[in-house]
Formats: sequence, C-alpha cells, structure tokens
Amino acid sequence: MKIAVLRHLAIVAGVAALLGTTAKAEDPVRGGTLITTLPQTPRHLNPAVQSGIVTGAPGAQLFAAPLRYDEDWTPQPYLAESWAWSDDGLSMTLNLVQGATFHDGDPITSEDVAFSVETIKANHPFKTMFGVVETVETPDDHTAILKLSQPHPALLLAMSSQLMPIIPKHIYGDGQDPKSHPRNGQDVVGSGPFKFVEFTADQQVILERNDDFFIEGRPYLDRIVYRIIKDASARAIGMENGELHMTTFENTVRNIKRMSENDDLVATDEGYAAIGPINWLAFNTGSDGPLADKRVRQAIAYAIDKNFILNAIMLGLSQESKTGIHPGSPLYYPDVNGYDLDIDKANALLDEAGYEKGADGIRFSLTIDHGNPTTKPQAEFTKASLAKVGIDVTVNSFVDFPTWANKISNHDFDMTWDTVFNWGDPVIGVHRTYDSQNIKEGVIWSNTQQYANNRIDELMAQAGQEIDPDKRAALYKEFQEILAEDLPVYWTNTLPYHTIYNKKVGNPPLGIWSSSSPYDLVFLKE
Amino acid sequence: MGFLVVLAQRTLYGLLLLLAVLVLNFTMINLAPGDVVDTIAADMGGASAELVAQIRAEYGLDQPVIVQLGNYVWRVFQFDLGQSYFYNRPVTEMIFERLPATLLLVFSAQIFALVVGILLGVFAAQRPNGILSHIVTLFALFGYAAPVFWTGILLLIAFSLKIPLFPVAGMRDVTVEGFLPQALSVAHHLVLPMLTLGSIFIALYSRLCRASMLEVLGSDYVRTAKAKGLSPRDVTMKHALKNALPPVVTLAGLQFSAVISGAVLVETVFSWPGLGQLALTSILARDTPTILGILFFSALVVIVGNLLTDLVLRLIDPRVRGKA
Amino acid sequence: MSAPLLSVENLRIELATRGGMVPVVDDLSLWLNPGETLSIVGESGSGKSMTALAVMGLLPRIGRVAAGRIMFEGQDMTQMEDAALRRIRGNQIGMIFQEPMTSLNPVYTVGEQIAEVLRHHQNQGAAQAWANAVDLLDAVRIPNAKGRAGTYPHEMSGGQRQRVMIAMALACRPKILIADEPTTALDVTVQAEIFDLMRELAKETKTATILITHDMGVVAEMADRVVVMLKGEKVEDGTVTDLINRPQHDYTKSLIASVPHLTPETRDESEVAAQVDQPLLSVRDLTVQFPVKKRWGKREMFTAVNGISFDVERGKTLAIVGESGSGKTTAALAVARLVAAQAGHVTLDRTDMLTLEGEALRQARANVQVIFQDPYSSLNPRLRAGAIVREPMDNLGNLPAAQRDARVAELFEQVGLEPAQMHLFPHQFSGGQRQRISIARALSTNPSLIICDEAVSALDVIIQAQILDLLKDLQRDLDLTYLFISHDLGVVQQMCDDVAVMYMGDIVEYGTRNAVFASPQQDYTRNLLAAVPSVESVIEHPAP
Amino acid sequence: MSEQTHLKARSPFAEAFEMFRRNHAAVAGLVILLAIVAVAILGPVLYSGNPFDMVWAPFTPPGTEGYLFGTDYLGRDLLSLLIHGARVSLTVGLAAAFVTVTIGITIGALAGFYRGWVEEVLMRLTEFFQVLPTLLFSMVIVALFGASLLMITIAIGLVSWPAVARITRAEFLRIRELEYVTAARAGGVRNGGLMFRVILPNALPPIIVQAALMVGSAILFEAGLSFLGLTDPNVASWGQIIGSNRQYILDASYTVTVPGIAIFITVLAISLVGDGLNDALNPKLRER
Repeated sequence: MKIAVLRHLAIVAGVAALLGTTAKAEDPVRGGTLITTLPQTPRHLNPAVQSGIVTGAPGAQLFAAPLRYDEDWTPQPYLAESWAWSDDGLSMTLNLVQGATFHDGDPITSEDVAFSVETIKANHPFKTMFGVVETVETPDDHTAILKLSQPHPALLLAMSSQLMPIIPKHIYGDGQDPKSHPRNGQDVVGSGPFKFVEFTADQQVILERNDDFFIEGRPYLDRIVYRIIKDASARAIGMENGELHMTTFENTVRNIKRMSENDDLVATDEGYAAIGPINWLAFNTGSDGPLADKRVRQAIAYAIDKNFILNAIMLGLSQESKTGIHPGSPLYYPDVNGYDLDIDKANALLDEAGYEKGADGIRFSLTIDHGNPTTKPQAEFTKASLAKVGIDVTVNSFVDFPTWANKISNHDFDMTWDTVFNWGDPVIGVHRTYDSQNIKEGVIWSNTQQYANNRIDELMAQAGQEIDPDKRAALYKEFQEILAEDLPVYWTNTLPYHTIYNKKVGNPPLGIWSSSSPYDLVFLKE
Repeated sequence: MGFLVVLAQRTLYGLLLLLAVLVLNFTMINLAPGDVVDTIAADMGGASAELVAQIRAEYGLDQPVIVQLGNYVWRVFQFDLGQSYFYNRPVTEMIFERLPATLLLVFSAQIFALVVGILLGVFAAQRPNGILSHIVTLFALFGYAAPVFWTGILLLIAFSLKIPLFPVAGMRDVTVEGFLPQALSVAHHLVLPMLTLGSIFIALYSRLCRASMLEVLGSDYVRTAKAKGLSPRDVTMKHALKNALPPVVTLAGLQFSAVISGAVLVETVFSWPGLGQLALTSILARDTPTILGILFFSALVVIVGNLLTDLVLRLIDPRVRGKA
Repeated sequence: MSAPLLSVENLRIELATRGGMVPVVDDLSLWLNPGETLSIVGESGSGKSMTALAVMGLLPRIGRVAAGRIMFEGQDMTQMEDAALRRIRGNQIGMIFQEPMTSLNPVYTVGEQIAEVLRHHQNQGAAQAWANAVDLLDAVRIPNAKGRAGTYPHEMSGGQRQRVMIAMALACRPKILIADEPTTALDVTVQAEIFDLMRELAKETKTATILITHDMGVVAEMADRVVVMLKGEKVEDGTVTDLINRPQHDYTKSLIASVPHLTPETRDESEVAAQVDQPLLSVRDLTVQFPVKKRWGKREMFTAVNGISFDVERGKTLAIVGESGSGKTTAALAVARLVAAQAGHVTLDRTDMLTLEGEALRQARANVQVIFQDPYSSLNPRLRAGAIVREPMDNLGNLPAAQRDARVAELFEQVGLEPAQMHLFPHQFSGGQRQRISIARALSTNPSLIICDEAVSALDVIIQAQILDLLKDLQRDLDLTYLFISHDLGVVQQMCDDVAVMYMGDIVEYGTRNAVFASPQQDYTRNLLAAVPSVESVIEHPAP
Repeated sequence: MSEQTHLKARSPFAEAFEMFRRNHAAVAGLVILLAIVAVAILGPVLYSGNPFDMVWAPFTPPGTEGYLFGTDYLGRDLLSLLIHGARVSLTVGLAAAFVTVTIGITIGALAGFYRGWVEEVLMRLTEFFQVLPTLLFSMVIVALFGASLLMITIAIGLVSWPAVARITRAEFLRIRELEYVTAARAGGVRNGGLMFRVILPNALPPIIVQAALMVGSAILFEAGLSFLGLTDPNVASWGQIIGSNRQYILDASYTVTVPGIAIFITVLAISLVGDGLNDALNPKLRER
C-alpha cells in the first residue's frame, strides 16, 4: 500500500509529529453527530437479506454480528464473547455476551442467532456462505452451535456485520417474506450500537446512539447521519466545504487525489481488504469465436497496457491485481504472469492461434460491454488497445444494470469489464467465478465465462474445506497459477476504494470491512 | 359559465388523459425487449424454469397483455400502483415520499422564472431597441442555451466549493430542529437548484413578455389609457401588463413537462430527493412498476399544472371566464 | 368674438421611416372656438388622425412635432412637460377613438375604467368615483347603468362600448372632445344613435368638439366648420354650408359627390320588363347554420341565413344590403358553395349547385367567382400577381397552359393594370390595385356570376368610385352578372338593379332599386335609409 | 400606378432577408453557426485521426503540448473529440428537428384544415403528448429500446412535436379564414393544394423559427440524455463528452467546460438566428 498519496500524507504526518503538534492518540470524546455518506439509496437496511455496501454500512450499526475484525484479519469478540471449532471442523460453538438486548428491549438469544443464520441461508445471494450449515443448535440462551456438513474455513469471516447480522426473530419471524419485510426499511429493530431514527430514500438515514448497547460506555457518537449523495463531485465538494465528516467507498480517483491535498482531510485506502474489489476483463470462453482459445485471451492481455490503467486511469491509487484474489488477502499469490504490455508477443500469439491479419489489418471483431459506468474508460481503452493488434472492438452502450446482467448471465457477450468483490474469503467471493458447477444461465456473477477446468474445481473443493491456513494457501497458490495461465478473466487492478475523513473524526473505520463495521469506536474530536 | 362546472369538466378530461398515459406507457414497456422476470430472477441469484413460471404467475405476467393492462388500470383506479421490484415497497408510498421535493422544486423554479422573466420582459419592452433591452435579452438567453446540468455544476463549484454559500446536496440539514429552522434550511438548500432550473425558462418568458408587452403597448386601449392622462407607470403596470400576461402564463403552463424534465437533471446534480432521482434509479434497475408510477405521476403534475394555469388565466383575463 | 379655445399654427408632424423623417402633416393651421364643432375631413393617410394625436401629445414613438405650435388656453402644448400634459389629457381634453371594440381595456370593468379617470383627475374616493361612473353610464343611455358598470367590455355591443368611451372622455367635463372617426366601425343605425348622443351631450356640457371623419355626410350633419385635408395639407376650410355649396378644390368636390343621394333617379322601366328569360341564379329557401359550442360540449346551431329566396337575372346586379351580422355574406358564399348550406336550392345556369360533390363541384366553381372585401388578405402574399390571376386557370377551365400567360396579360389590361406588373408581389401594390388584381382573378375563368363581397368597403372614396366604374364597365362589356354584397346604401344605389335587404338572417325587403329606395315597405328599411348621413340638410336649394 | 411598373419584384423572403441582415445579433449568430457547421463538415477531414485514439497523457491541461483543449481521462485529444462531436450533435439536432417538424406539421395541418372530429382527435393526441414529461419519457424509450443515436433522435422527435403541431394548427386556423384561401378554393384548388401550396407556405414563418429553435433544444436534449448515461459510447457527441467526463469536473473541469461551452455557443447562435428569423418573418414587426 505504498502509494503516492499515502506517502505524501505520511510525510505530512511525520513533519507534524516532529513539531510535536500531535501528542498522542486522543482520548475518545462522547457526543456529536457524524455526517457521512451513502453513494446510493439502499433498498432497505437489513443486510441479512441484501448484499451490498449501502445496506451494509447502516446495517452494521443497526445489527451486531457474532464477531468483528481488526485490520490484520484477526477475529475479535463482539456479540460472541468466545467461539470454538470442534476438532473435526464440523461444528462451531458461539458463546453470546450476557445481557445483550435488541433495541426494543428484548434479550438477544441463541434462538435469534439460529433464526438469523436460517434467514441468511435462505435469502442472501451468497449461497456459499452458510450453504454447508445444516442446523444451528441452541442448548441454552447464550450458546449457539452451528453444525456443518463439511469443514468451512470461510465461516469465521462470514460472521462479521456485513454478512451475518443478528436479527430479532420476534420481528422477522412473523411469517412474512423476509426479503420484502416492512421492517427492513422502517422502524428497524436491531442489536447494534445505533438505533433507527429515520430512513428517507434519496435523502438520508439517521441513526442514534443505543444507550443499552451491550458494550459498556459505547458508542461515543450521539448520532450518525448518512446522507445519500449519488454524485461523487458533490460528495467531494461536501467534504471540502466541511458539510460532511467522512465518506467511504470513494473510487473517482481525481476527486480522491484532490481531497487528499486538503489540509483538513485524510484520504486512505485502508479498510477494504475484506471487501476485495477487483476490476477485470472477463472473456466468454464458451463462445464459438476466437476467445475459446486461451492464446487469444493471453494476446489480448498482452495488448492491454496495464500500467496505463493503473497510472493514467487510476492515477496510481489502486493496486495491481494479478489474480482473482485481492492483493489485500493473505491468500494472494503475486508471483504469476502479470501480462505486462508486449505487443509483439500479442501479435505472435494471435498469428499462432491462426488469426492472421486481413488485408485491412483486422484479424477479427469482438464486442465489449461494461458492467457499470465507472469501467467505461477501461472499455474504451480496450477498444483502442486492441485496434493496435488488429482486433476490431465495438463498445456496447451500458444503459441499465439488469440489461447488462441479463446479457452477460445468458452468455450473450464476447468480453466485458466488470467489478467483482471477494467478500473476505475466496469461498464466498472467488469460487463462484471459476466453478464449472456454477455455470448458470441467468445468474450474474456466476461463472459467466463458462470456464471449466477439473483441476481448478478440485482445488476449490479442497481449499473450501481446509482449515489449516498454510495448506490452504498452498492450494490457492496452485489455483492462482493455473488461472493466470488459462486466463478466463484478465485481472488488472483493485478498485481504488478510499475512505476520506475530516481530521475531526477519531477512530475512522479502517478495519478490513471499512464502513460495514460497527462505528461504536468512532468519535468526533473537540 | 359556472366556475365549478369548468373545473369539473377539466378534471374529468385530465383523468381521461391520465388513462391514456397509463395505457401508452404500459403498452410501451410491454413492447420493449426484455422481461422483468429476467431481472427478478437475476436479482434472486438465478431461477429455475419452474420458479420463473411461478414468478410470472405471481406478478400476473402469464396472462395476455390486455388482461394485464386491464388489471393494472383497475388497480390504479384504486390508487394502487403496484409494488416496486427493486425496493419491494408500494410504488405509491415511494412516490409520495419524493413528490413534495419535486413539486417544491418545479413550482418554485416556475415562479422564479416567471417573476424574473416578466420583469426583464417589461423592462426590455420600455425601449425595445435600446442597448439595455438587447443586453437583457442576451442575458436571459444564457440560461436557455447552457445545458441545465452544466449550469448546475458550475453553480455548485462556484457557490458551494469556491464560495461556500450554499449546501452541496440534499434538501435539508437534519441537524436543525424546529419547524422554522427546518423551513429555512429547506429554502437554503433550494436556492441553487431553483436558480438552475429556473434559468432555462427565463429567456422564454422574458422574450414572450417583451413581445406581448410591445404588442399591448401599441394597442388602442393603452392609447386610451394615455389619453386619460394616466402616468406612464400606471399605463405600463396597470393597463399594459395585465393584458400582456395571459400569453406568458399560457406558455408557462405548456412548459410544465419541460420543467419536470429539467428537474430530473437538476435533481441529479444537486442530489435533490425528488421523483427525478427515483426515476433514474428505477430506469437503471428496470423497475417497471416504479417507472410506470413515476410517468403517471409526472403526467398528473403536468395536468395539475395546466389546470392551475387555467385558473390563473381566468383570474387575470375576464374574457376567458366566459369560455369553457 | 373671444380668442379660440385651441389653435394649431403651422403644424408640421414628421414620422421616422427608413428613408429618414417624412412629413405627414405640413403647415396646418386651424382653430376651435368654445362650444363649436369643427370637422377635419380627409381620406386615410391625410394626416387628420396624426393632428389629433399631436394635440393630445400622443404621437407614436417614431413621430414628432417638427414645427408649429398648438396653443391651448394660452400655452403651447408642444412645449409642455409631460406631467403638465397629463393634467390636460382626459381632464381638459377628452378623446374617443375609431375602434370601440379595442379601445377599452378588456381586463377591467367599464365602471372601473370610467371611475379611474375621476379618481385620477378629480381625486375622488373610490365609492364616489364609482357612483359618478354609474351616473355617466346612465347619461350615455346605457340601460341598467348600475348593473352594467360591473361588466367587462367584451360583454357589450360595439355601440355600447362607444357610449362608454364617450362617458369616459366626458367624465371630467373637458373643454374639448376629440372624436377620431368615432362611428366608422359601427353600423349605420348605431352611428345615427351615437351622433344624436354626441350632439346632445355637447350642447349640454358646452364642450367644443373636433370631429375627424372621411364622410362628408357626417360633416354636414354634425359640424359647424370644416377643414379638408389631403396628403398632410389643408386644402380648404370654411363653414359647412359654404364649403358644401361652394367647394373650391376638386378633392372636396369628389368627397361631396361620394355622399349617397338616396333620392331615386328615374329609369327606363321597360328595360327591366324585357327580361323574360329564366334567371341566371335562382335561390330558394336557402338556410345556413353554424355550430356554436355550448356548455358540456353540446353543439347548438346558430342560424345565419334563414330560408331566403331571390333571383338574379343574367347581366343584372342584385345587391344584398344589411348591417353586420345580418347574414348577407354568408348567404352569398353559400351560393358559391364556399360555406355549407343546410337546406334550400341554388340553381345557377341550370346547375343545381347544392347537390354537387367532388370533382363536379370543383369544376362548377369556374362559373361563380368572388371578389372579397379586404384587399390585404384576399391575395396570397407568397404568390406574384400574375400567378394569383393564373391560379384559377391552372385549376379550372380548359385553356392550354401555353396561352394562360397571355390571357393573364390580357386580364391585367382589362382591369387597368400593366402586364409588366405581373411579376410583382401583392404587398407592392396599393389597395385599389389589389382590388383590380382580385377582379382580374375573378374574371379569369369566365364566370357567369361574380359575387362582390363588400368589394369596395375598405377603399377610400375616390378609389372606391374608380373600382365601381371598372365593375360597371366590365359588366357592360362582358355581360357580367353581379351579386353585390354591401352595407353601404350609397354604393348599392349606384350599382344595383334589384335590392334585397337582410336583417338577422331574413330578407325583409326585396324589389327593384326604385321600389326599395323610394317607397320602402318595412320599418327596418326606412330606419336604415334615414340613418344614412347626407348633405341634404345644408344644401342651399336655389330659389324656385 | 406607373411608378411601380419598373419596380423590382421583391419576394416576401427577400424582404425578410433584408430585415434579418439589419439584426446584428442574428447575423453574428448566423456567422457563428455557419462556422460551427463548417467545422462539423470539414473538421474531421482537416483535423484527421480517430477522435477515440489516445494521443497523450490523460488530463493534459488545455494549451500544453499542442493540444488546444487538452486531453480527457484517456488522453484523447479534446479538440478532435469536439470537432467530431460537432458533426454528431448537429446531426442529432437536425434530424430530431426534422422528425419533430414533419410530425408536427402533418398533425397540425390536418387538424387546422379539416377541423371537426379530425381536429378534435388530433388535438387530443397532441395534448396527450404534451402531458408526457419529455425527458422522462425519452429516457424510458432509450432505456427500453437501446441507446443508439437513431433511437435517441426518434425519442427526442417523439416528445417534441406537439409544440410544432400547435403552432401549425394555430396558423392554419388563422390563415384558412383569410380571403385568399377562400379565393383559391373558389379558383378550384383542391384540398391538398390548399393545405400545402396555399396555406402552408404562409404558415411557415413561425414554424421555421420553431424548427430552428428545435435544433438547439434537441442538442440540449441529447446532452441531457448523455449526461444521464443514456448514450451511444461509440460516437462522440458533445453531450457524451460531458457525460463521460462528468466525474472529473472538480479537477479537470475543462473536460466538461469546453464541450459545455461548445453546446452553449451553438445553442446561443441558433437562438439568435431564431430570434432574427422571428423578427424578420413577422410581418407585424416588419411594418414597425
């Protein structure tokens, strides 16, 4: 994470330290209203049945999870004061904090944990998270035992606020469809550090301090206001003129750079390791065309100047990602072929694959889509880059997400730029892309590349059950090596997600889950 | 003719128009390639053929389009615009949440544009070939010729960033309490969006008002007013202006749909929590019931706007009162 | 005799045009004594209205007084501050205008518009001003003045509006009333009533009046003294009696000659009796109705022409006279199938016009052509004069294309235009010339019937006479038959053989010219004839 | 009479042109507009190269390295994009105006000429389209049927014609009552001829003015759709340039300002020309 901005900031901080202006970490102050942002209106505020960061951010305040994580991927007690694997790795025992209550005063029991797991398993789009949880046993009010059909190393990570909010059974267990439950968006009763006050679409989510929070003395803030501002420039202006205290998940690099140069603001890319956002160029390997040939895919990768993307488009604010696992993950294996720009090699590979240049200098034509407006520059850049090796590319317009998703998920495409999240553990966010069992028509972010490799399937099956971290890392090393050779997807970079906060903000959420972690430690200085 | 009779007639007619809007939009969306079920299925993380069929049945999409249309219209007449696919909430509820913001923006921009436009027009008509008159006309054109979102962005940079006089986004400051401070906060947030949206129409209104004033100033009854020995101010403001207004008001009435269109862009720039933002979200999410609902309500706003225009016209022009 | 109330001395008024300042009134001098009526007479563009506006200080923006003085009560009004002028306007000098339909502000009640003057000049309170306004309306004979004060101008007839204007002008009991063609836009019977009112009020209030008109008959009936203007200059002035009996200038003479003499001349009746043929045009029970939109979108029919019948002999002229709204134009256009008739029969040249449809109807149009009233709107401004005359030939008739231009040239000569003018556009012609083009167009298909719909009403008297002469010459030379629609009894008398008088959709009197003019049978006709201003009253009949 | 014999024939259009020539603002507008059209036609030939080529470092500020307007987020020459964009934006503007005027004149002419139930039906249709919120409706059309330039053009045309139809109808209603129309009917001109050869030419002036202004508003409309992302990424319209550079507004504001100014100047020029035409073609003003 040695990038220009941070270095710059570090120097500033260092100078400040020398001058002695920042004595020591300040003690938290109680009170104040934190004004932060959401880049879109959440569909509702219940992360149990809705993925995504705009639900996750307020959701993590409203609902507590069994565990929380520090910046080193180390699990910390939260609603569970302790937890333990069985020796065979097929059951996980959670011991809940005593005396914890929901916002309406009802106690939080193991029944609620069981209910939450069942609800998430049935309704959350990430099926692999709790797919192997067969039952949840509740021997007493404060003990919940998750019984698994096979070992599941990703389970611990899944027990964080973004993925496993503990929701009250007495509210959501009333028989209504949890996905469209009226209490998802209004009058929400949760278990977390902040209570629901107001949710007005396109305006704001307002939360207030939960005085009966199960951790004594927290949270520090009286209120959190999430202002829903879709326009990145408007958020930047708001940060600069002091209307906003903090904004997360910023990825418009010019604005990040600009804000980082503001003396009142701090910009950092810390906190997104578990989110694991990666930009990539996906190929439809199952099509009849040239893309079925891995040499063609490799040639395309060689023809695209990754450095341009990293430095010119991303302004050096994002990291190179050579594989499908986020560089922030301990499982990332960087020593694979990164396909640095090599036009000659690209041409040679294409010739070898039998696609000679025609009289007009064109070998063949492809189309390219992009999954959201932010990857439009990459799509346009690809068009320009591939023209140099004789591949004619038409950029398809992006109108709306469902249209794109429908097209890609039904394998009606050649290439598409996409942004996909790791969601902490490869089992949750990585396997889905390469698993030949997961070639499912109509399902976006499944294996839409139609990539099938038996060895990869085997490796994923093993790694998904391997509890020993070293052995697991070895499995993923091979996994990443094979993929880098087969190249069903050309990974280029992480998303330049940044958190920008005013220096008034103490303890900004810089753990691995960024804003989807509880803000009970966040405070406002002075 | 009785005023209430006219009102009733107009309302009835407006309802018929709304019905037509409903039918057209519904048909159009059903004609379009792609099916909402795909969207729902994709969102659910994939669905089997049976599940797709079940969803179709659930949403009544397995029936012939004409039956669906009939059902839809019937439900609309019961004030039920359906359930949003995306937000899983009643469309009516979501629209009513945002309608006040849009109405506030649309009407304040209209009134702002009318007031400024009329003043500029009256001023320019005093000396129709004077330099000042030309400057006023050109000035008014600025707002018209610049893309509205561009104006908005420039204003935002100027008055939120460089000189932070106005807030950058939203509709109110949630940290203030009490009715009056809240109202002031809303007014404060409203300034830039209103100026931006209104600026498009100033040129239109001032130009027409100028032309209308020139015509009226040349009319026989203005000559009569002068022959009575009235002061130039009385002649202009009492005798001429009231006669010059009807065309301007009529034009303003015709502009309602354009104002709403502008509002979509302005809302996007200023994060104004109105229908426009919801519209963009629902279009990008293919949230058909919401799109239909928004089109329906925007048409309703236009119709109500036209109705109000009619009422204002009746108020200022006795000749219209006699007619239906 | 005391000093005149108002005197205009060597007045020169100029208007700004593209070619610089152009005089519209030059070296005009006149005076007005207390209590008298001075008439300024002249045709349009003679500068008479400009003079009146100059006196009021209301010249248009592009106009200015270039020389001379306007003395009112010892002060030169041309040198006055605007504020001082405003104290005179509407207070010392009142003015009424030609167009009662447009001279009242449509958005205020008539009572308010009168009361405004009183509040402004006499500092009356709102209630008092209103009460006085009601009294004034009563004085100008508006029935139910109290109720009518609250109505808007559009709810009143033209005559009533002109009464309101008079009430407004006289509200402050001014010393001078300027009336600029106050009755030109009104029907002749209404005109007579307005003049009665003006005479009476002037006598009552001892107001001096400047009456601007183009009609010598009006002058004879109203004025004490008269000034005749032509092209911005005074050509003659004097007392009415002197001037009418002993006109010096040719122009004055032609003005006097244009006043209708409604005394019948004797004519050879045998000529009429000789007509035994079937008439060229025979109209029976013709009814024309228009839909009027009423409440609830229900359509009601307004009957414009109510089952009328008449005949026109070949080579003769039938005049249909009537006041506005009598249905005369509608009836004529229905005959030509330019307005749809609901019932009746129209037989033209043995063809049943009302049953024709489609192509047959289109071809039949060749047989009946129309000359319209307004020389400005009756010619397509986008077409050259030649093309306008040629258009009917292109569509109707069987003249080969190659000969049509020659025929157009011939027609131009026939109506007194030069063939070289064929390539000009309508706006480059004068009003009279335009009517000549219209006539040429009407002749182009060799029609057997020509309908003249108020064909000379919009023209000044001298031009009017020229066009009437042309029409008569053409009738004689080409054996034309005219259906002549007019409200002007003087013109009708000059042109027609037979007369039909229409009133509210019905023909109330129908007969030969002599019969109708000499011994009208109906009250309406008699009133109509009596209302026409004439110079009879001032003509000095030589001692027998 | 004879002094006019040798007059040169002056068509109403010649007079209008004369009037137009006197209007300095309008002439200035016309000159600017012609310059823009020339750029649109000749520019891509003279300033060759694919505007989508990346030629220099991204966000090179205007004026440096020989790039007059600098480069955009991918290092593409903004000047080249603008020149090509002129062609696209003007084409969309003209095409949409053409669609608008064609539909508007047809509907307005039929309604104004035939009156009765035809008018009733057509005017209800017009009011109906006037009630539809224009931008929202075309957003939906474009979103549903694809964001090609053709679809955008059709969408703009489809929502904009009512204004033209109303003007046309009003003019037809006024002109059809004039005596020269009755005279032409009496002269045997058929209905079609009356509508299109007699009435329409006389009704054209306000329609021409409206059509001119339509070109401007269509350009603005396209820009609005592009701003919202509803655009064809393979062509560089001005609105598209703004839309894709929108997120860089704070830092590289010229990438948005420059195409914005291009739209602004073009629409302003069109409006000035429209105003000039309005004054020149309006006989009432000509008499003043």
